[in-house]
Amino acid sequence: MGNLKAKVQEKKGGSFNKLNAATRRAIYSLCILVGLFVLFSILQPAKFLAPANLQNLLQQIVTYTIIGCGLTFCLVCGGNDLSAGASMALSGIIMVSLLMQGLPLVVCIALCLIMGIMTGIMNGFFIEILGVVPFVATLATQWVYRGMANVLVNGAPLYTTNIPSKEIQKQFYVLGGGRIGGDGLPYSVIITLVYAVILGIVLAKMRIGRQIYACGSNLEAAKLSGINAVKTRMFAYCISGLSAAICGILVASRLSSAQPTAGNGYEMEAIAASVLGGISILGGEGTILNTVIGALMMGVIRNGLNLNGVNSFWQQMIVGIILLIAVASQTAKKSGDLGAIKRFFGLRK
Amino acid sequence: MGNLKAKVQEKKGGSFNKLNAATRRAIYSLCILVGLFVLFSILQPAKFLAPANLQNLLQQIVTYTIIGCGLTFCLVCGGNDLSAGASMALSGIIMVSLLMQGLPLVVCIALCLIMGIMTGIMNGFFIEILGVVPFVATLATQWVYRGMANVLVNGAPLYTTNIPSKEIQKQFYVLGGGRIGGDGLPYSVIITLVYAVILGIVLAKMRIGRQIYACGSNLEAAKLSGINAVKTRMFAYCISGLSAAICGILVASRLSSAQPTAGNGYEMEAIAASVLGGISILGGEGTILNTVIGALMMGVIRNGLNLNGVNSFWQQMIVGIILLIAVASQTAKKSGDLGAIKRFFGLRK
Amino acid sequence: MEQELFRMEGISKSFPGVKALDKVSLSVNKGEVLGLVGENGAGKSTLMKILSGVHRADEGEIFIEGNKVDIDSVAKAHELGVCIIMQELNMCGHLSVADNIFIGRAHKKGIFIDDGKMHEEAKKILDDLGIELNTYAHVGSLSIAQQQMVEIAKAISFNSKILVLDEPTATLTEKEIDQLFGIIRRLKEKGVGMVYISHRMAELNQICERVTIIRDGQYIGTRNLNEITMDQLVNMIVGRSLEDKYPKYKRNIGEIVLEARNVRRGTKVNADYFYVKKGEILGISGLVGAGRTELMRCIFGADQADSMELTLEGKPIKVNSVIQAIKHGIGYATEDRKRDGLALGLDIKYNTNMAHLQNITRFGFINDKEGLKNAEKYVELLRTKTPSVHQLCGNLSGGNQQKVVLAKWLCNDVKVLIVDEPTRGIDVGAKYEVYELFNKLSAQGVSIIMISSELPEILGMSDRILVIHQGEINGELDAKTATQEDILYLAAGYNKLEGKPAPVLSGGGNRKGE
Amino acid sequence: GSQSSSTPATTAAAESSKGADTDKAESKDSAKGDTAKEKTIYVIVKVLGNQYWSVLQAGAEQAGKELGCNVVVVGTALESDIEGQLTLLQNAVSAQADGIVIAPLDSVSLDAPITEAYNSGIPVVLVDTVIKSENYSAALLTNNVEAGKVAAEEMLRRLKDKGVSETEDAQIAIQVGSTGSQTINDRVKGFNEYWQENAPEKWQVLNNDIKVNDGDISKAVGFCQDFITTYPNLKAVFGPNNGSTVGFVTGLTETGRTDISMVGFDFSAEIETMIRSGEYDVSSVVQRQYYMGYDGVKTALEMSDGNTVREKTIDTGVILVTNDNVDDPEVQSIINP
Ligand SMILES: Nc1ncnc2c1ncn2[C@@H]1O[C@H](COP(=O)(O)OP(=O)(O)OP(=O)(O)O)[C@@H](O)[C@H]1O
Ligand SMILES: Nc1ncnc2c1ncn2[C@@H]1O[C@H](COP(=O)(O)OP(=O)(O)OP(=O)(O)O)[C@@H](O)[C@H]1O
Ligand SMILES: [Mg+2]
Ligand SMILES: [Mg+2]
Repeated sequence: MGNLKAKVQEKKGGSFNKLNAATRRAIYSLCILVGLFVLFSILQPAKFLAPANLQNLLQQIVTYTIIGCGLTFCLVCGGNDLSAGASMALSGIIMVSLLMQGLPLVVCIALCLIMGIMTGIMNGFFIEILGVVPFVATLATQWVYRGMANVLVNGAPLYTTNIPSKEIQKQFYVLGGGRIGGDGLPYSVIITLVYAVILGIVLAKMRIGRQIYACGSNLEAAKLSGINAVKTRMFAYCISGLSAAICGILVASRLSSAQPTAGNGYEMEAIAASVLGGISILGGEGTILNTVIGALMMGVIRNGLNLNGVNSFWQQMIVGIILLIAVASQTAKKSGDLGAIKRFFGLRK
Repeated sequence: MGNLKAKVQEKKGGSFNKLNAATRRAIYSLCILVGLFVLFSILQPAKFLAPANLQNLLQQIVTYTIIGCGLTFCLVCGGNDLSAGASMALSGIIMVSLLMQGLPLVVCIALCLIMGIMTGIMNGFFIEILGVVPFVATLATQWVYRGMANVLVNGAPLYTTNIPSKEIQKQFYVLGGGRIGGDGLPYSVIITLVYAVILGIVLAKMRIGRQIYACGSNLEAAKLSGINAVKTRMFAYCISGLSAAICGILVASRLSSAQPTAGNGYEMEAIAASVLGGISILGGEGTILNTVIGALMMGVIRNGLNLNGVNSFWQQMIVGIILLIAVASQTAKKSGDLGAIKRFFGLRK
Repeated sequence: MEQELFRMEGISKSFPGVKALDKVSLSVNKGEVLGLVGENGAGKSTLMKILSGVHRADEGEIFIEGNKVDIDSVAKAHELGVCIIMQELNMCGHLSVADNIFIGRAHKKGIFIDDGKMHEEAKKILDDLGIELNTYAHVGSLSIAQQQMVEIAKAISFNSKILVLDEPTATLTEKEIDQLFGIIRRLKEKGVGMVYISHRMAELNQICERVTIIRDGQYIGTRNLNEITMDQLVNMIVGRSLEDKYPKYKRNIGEIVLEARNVRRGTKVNADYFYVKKGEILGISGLVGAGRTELMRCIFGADQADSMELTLEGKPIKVNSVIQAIKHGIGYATEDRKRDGLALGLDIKYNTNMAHLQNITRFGFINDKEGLKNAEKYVELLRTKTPSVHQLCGNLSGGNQQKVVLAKWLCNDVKVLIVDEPTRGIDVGAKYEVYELFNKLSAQGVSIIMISSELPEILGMSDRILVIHQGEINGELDAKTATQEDILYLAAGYNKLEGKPAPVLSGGGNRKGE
Repeated sequence: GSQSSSTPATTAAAESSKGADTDKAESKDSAKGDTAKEKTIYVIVKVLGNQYWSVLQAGAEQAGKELGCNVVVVGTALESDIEGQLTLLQNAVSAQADGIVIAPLDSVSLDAPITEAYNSGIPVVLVDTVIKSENYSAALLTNNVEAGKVAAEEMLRRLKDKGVSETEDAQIAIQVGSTGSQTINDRVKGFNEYWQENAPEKWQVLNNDIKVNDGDISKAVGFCQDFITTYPNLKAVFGPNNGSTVGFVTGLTETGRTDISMVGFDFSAEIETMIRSGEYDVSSVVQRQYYMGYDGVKTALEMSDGNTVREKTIDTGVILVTNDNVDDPEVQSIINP
């Protein structure tokens, strides 16, 4: 009897419950995403579904996606990186200054990416070696990197028009501003996609990725299982720094200028996107797919609201409310029922 | 032999090590604070030690201290409140709009403080009842509150010059802008001091304070001991909301206007100040004294650098670096040695 | 005169995917200690959590002194005089001992907390229980055993009429267990009704008259202990009979594998010399807080020793980190699975493979199939009770979690396996399996160093026993001839008081020559 | 636009003799160094790290170099941080600066503190924005409401030149850098005032859908894209600050929409490229912020020596830069000082 019941129960839970929490949330977010997509398609069919608009939409989420993917590594390993936005600005400035020195494009990109990784190492050093809490350490380095970006250029933007070779200037522009066939999909979207796929594979299929999950789930246990936690988490911060650098390059390229104030608050947007997609900020859960879905959601919401003529103030509120609702309902899904809410509203004792 | 050794070792550790970590860090921060104070006194004796400057310094840290004290409650109970800055802006706007309706000052203040507490309840609702992680929930409510502040006034500041009664206009200005005897200590400093003392006593000496520590130290244990964790943590968020409201009133009063963009990023500054003073962002540790010391440090650094003609870019960097060094050395102090650093730099295998 | 204190009737409880309890009943009389036994995952803790307001039952009723009650929160349970000592420690590490004892109900003077009074009261309670602790000490700085004693003091301080003890002795050593039993007997006289959960049959015999047995969430029966034999009881628990509690194999002990000299770390560890041979089980005994865990953490590289010389199979080795230790074939199953043993948010498959990701990696990529095979193999081998290897470890019962911890090291081809309290919280059936496993491993030539606070286990399983006292090795005993008294004598350091030298076996005596 | 001729002229004079003057100034300075300490002028801009203010900063620093005084440039990180600017001002007073040049973030909120500083005897020169009261030593500023009107006038002219009929539906989109900024609000206000009076009824400014980009240019480009998608009759865009203008510039350039007119503010490399290309129908309202910085420091320095100013308030005016006049010497002297 008891056994039978147990079996029935198991059936009822179904295969959805067997998935891990992040996957479940990813599916859930995907549903919301599709819902939003359909909603906006109905509200503004001609405008929203226009290929040009969809391309714009993708281009608009490039920054959040790239920074978000990097941040996902930090979040999954139980850390955080509030310095990503500042690190992005610093990278952009270094990129353009290097180009202005007349160095070849590839060399500049390589140096700039290394610089991004260095900012990650710096974060990792304070967090892993000196034991500062990630939130605090990266808040401090945020200020340091932002300060450095400003000091380097004395607060003024650098323009790519000052690059000596017009050839390089044009090549550089193509990275972030070019489109396939001139007006097709932007290259930056493709770069983002490729980058996300690579990071996704690293996180899901490679040993270092597995180690990142272990560190995020139980650091002590990971250490005692012979995982080099310092190296692992350092790697995560480096990925975040690298992502910020890539983002910095793309943005500088597209805008033909490097602004020391660029990327302000992007880390928060990226974290919000990741969380929307189902990444747990407490570590140990979630994949790059979650982040990409979250970034898409963010993009669809913003774009859709813009197309419907909703002004910035209302947008800010609406995005906040959607974030709250989405995350709250994900949590409720996890805990299996909405008992807490019902109890709160006195619907249930 | 072994026993003897143990005793000697214990003596060496001395009573300093017996103090709890936060107190130890408070003492340590106090030393840094005194050091900085002496440093700036030597560099700019006439300017830095001028009574007017010291009064200014205190006035400058009013916002961080008040918001920081509220945030301390959240941090100690293991939470966080990123919405404090936005909630401050919202409170300021509500305060001035109420005054513009011609309501008496005391009524407006009371309503505004209630509003502040409401923002705390809202945060608490999402965190405690719906189970959203504090970082995410308060990031989202930050956007919501900021959006509300903007929507209410359509993005434009409200000026107190529009308050119908000139009498109330003057009275209101005194709150944040007035000084004892016209040019003595600002009233806002005294309000801050009184508020900090009250919160300090609540946290250290009242049962709710002890429960906040318990929740921050081990939530599960606290719950299993029959503590109403939801109520306790809700209380902490309310205190944070209340602090933001007080801060909003004082700032609106001092600036004679309520700006929807006010307080942007103040929560980060306040967190940085708390951490500088030795509050653990992981919960369970620290007192209001830590926060006050931290806020003073922040104030002395900023003021001192300004007096020495350091430009803003460098200031940003320097504050970041000091935060990093202070927190890193606190951590190292705690772990008892600098072994990790030495090992990192190859000084020790 | 037997007067019923409380009764639970037809209690059922399901968790997603698991039916933890199915119509279980039990009753306790005034002044009685009822034993509650069953295999790992039988549902003992769940049942008691329902009684104490942590979980709510799906169906069933609870009566206290004949009145039906609805226990919907821990606070309500306290109100009704029900108190529980949880299986897992639940302490606020940042707070003082007194604060923890009176957590949420500190003494007040007006609206403020009366700290003086609170510490005074706490001191009184601790003194009453014969526990020596500074009430101002931060609980985080205490050893697990000391924390457990604080937990007990806290439960006692409620003066409740119903007290549940969920494996309270798992982290205690003999001396503290005796102390605890003294306390229990005193409470019994006061008419307090208690439920006592333990996997140690000997303890049940000492303090319980009746035991209730549950298996797989089902009620099996309640028996008077003096009416059934131990074999019958074990039979009821596991549903099968076990021949011998400690399956002794004829061990084939070979050459010395691991030798350690001058292992020192601060004041906690101060070991001059010890070794372990191929295929041998070396028991490490001592009072709680003697420094056994710390010593082994040094050997494993988890803590940095001030000085340490290790020799593996005759060659000197350096172990500065866990990674190096693992590379040399040393494994270490920790004592606190919740804190540092398992990634509770990840599944069994992941945890099983966590310590040997390297071996299932090709070109940096993980071979998931191999990992799956591994996990399934050990789930079967250790009879871990779980719906699948994809179950999150956080959802397993304590004992099943411990099995996963062991599996993690077993699949990692170790030469020396250090196990710290390997059977803590494991039921008799599983224990037997673990012991058999140890025997099998030693037959394969693996050396096992086993830290245990359970004296019968140490005596039953080991070949040699080292006794640690205040961080020093205070003697070595031959398990075949040693008695519990011998071990306790050394563990308490009486030989030092009496000026006698520590016993040294001939096998270890030739260390100068090596 | 309205321009005053006095200040630019004097500065231009200083400019032309710069090369010769520098050595002299330095020798004078070293001679002075024996008797009096080098003077310190605090320059408090609105936000640091942005194109507009960095030009003002450059002007101020150049003045410091040429006139031999120590110039400390400070500013807030966010345009919203009025309290932060107040702190900077207080600290400059505490530092016993010989003169303060400040661009107030808000004319009401900074009134009291600036009055306080002014009353303490330190010369306070306002740049860019005035305060409510008269308690300052001198002011070099742009009348932003007027500047907004100039922009509106220019836009109307361009739309008419392009042949947009008065009965045709036309939409004009606006995005701004921040909401609390008085400068921006004034420009939008001026723009709307002029528009209301002079524009055909069918030509509608999208005042209900003003987007705020927080000075983030990537965001600004996104807004531009979405404006283009949303409003089929979008005929023109107006960017009342540099970041928004650059956002429009990039968005229009990327989509190649030469049919949409743009009037922006300030002059940076992107705008210059677009204007020079000649394909796009664009112009930009440019202020003389370099001279505000330069002359601000100069005025403050003179006043600290006890000199007085001829005129207390000087509207430095704005100039409209288009494809036609971009190479005029007068324009060049402003955009490439
Ligand atoms: N919170 C939970 N979520 C899901 N399943 C749970 C939960 N708590 C317990 N279970 C399951 O319920 C069953 C009973 O667990 P319980 O902890 O009561 O066992 P136990 O008898 O105390 O075992 P042990 O002796 O190992 O402590 C187990 O199968 C366990 O996996
Ligand atoms: N991280 C630590 N900080 C301070 N003291 C510690 C720490 N870890 C252990 N101790 C103390 O060191 C002593 C030895 O602890 P250890 O855990 O090694 O003992 P043990 O014999 O293994 O006991 P147990 O039976 O609890 O495992 C104890 O008194 C304990 O309180
Ligand atoms: Mg149990
Ligand atoms: Mg131990």
